[in-house]
Amino acid sequence: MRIVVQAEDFDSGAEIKRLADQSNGVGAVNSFVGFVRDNNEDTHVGSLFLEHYPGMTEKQIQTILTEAEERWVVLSATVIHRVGELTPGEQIVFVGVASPHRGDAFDACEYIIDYLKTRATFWKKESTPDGFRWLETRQTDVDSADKWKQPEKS
Amino acid sequence: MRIVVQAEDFDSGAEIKRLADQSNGVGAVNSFVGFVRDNNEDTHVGSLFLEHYPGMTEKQIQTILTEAEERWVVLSATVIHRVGELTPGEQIVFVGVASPHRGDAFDACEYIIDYLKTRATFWKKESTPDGFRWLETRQTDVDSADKWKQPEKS
Amino acid sequence: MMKIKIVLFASLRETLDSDGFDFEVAVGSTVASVVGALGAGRGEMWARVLGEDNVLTAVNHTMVNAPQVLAAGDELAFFPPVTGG
Amino acid sequence: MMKIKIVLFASLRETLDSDGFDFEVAVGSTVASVVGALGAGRGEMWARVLGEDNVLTAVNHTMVNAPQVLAAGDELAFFPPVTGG
Repeated sequence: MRIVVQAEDFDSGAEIKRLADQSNGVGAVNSFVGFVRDNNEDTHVGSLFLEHYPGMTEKQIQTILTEAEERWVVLSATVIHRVGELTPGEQIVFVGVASPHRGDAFDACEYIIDYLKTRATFWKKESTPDGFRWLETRQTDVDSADKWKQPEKS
Repeated sequence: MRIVVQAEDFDSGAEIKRLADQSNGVGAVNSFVGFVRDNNEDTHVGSLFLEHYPGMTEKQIQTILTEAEERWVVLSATVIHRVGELTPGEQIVFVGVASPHRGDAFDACEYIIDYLKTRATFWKKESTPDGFRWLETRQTDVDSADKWKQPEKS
Repeated sequence: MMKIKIVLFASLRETLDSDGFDFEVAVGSTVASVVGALGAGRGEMWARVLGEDNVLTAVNHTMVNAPQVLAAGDELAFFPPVTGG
Repeated sequence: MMKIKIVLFASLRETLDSDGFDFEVAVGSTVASVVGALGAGRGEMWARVLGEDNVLTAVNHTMVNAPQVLAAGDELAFFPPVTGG
């Protein structure tokens, strides 16, 4: 389990290979990379500023990864999240999961990014032509995370 | 749309960045990388030999990518598949999809690899302690592709 | 009395112009009572901002609710809903 | 008569020890009739291997079934179920 919060960019290809090298029997790595878009809600975005809560953020990501490991066959998992000022086109976040077979890798990776969006203490501020604005939680992100809720066993 | 069949290895990180650079408005890239496992059905695998049907393979992959583009918001998509002899731990296949939002990128990427497994003309032969054996289609791969079948509109 | 640490993030940090400070509270204080004390001691703006419905609270890096009882040395964080990824 | 091209892949190529050849067939031949002619002309092994249930056929890079009618110059491929990715 590799969790990194840093200002620097990352090399997704090296991270994918690292995930495969962590363990024997890796057949599949699914990864998600988030990029800064040049527009949001029809407004041009000049740059994005990302803040986090050091210590708590890493702990929450660890909890999310542990949940994913309990639910799917995960041989290794990595989350890298950048903070500080980023411009459109730059990489923001890497989530990668290595599994023997691809179904587990896809599901675990999507689970991790869905919960990272709603539970990890990061905050985004956008620079737009009208000045800075702090982003608000998207309802679509809440809905995405909710789809993983398992029905109670009766 | 980028479709490559080659003997050489590939750089997943460069492919992910290329997908993001293809188009404005990319917020998410989901990618799948398949690796040669060192065992299969409890047998040690020394190496894997991959053969394809030049011309037909690329055409089938193009059809699968077009289907994915019709079903989800896909800003760019890449498939790279290696052929020839590969050893355990090596990368076999890269599938990447860039979208404005992550849900489409995840679904389209999984759709592409699921159908690539059952419809693209590649064949694998394994070298094991008992000699070479051609692999047979896995029922789990057939089932994975079948999950994308849409119910007929009534 | 006991000392706890208050920390603030993102829009709360900017609006209240503070990233945190040590704060003396009564033994047995809850998150709710600390919010009350901050409003009483630091003014109307603090009472209003920390009283907003969507403000989240964590103690020692774990999310908590208003009735949570605090101990000496605790780090009490206030922040808006998260928007990472 | 007309000339078509036969191509073979993977286990079929190995078992039949051929990756393909030009082949003369009657005008109006179907995939099924070509399989018959290959068995008649090249022996029992060809009839048996190409007659197996899971053998797939493509004409000019498009998957087809046994009744498909062929034209001069067509490339007719025989191969086992695919196992890539």
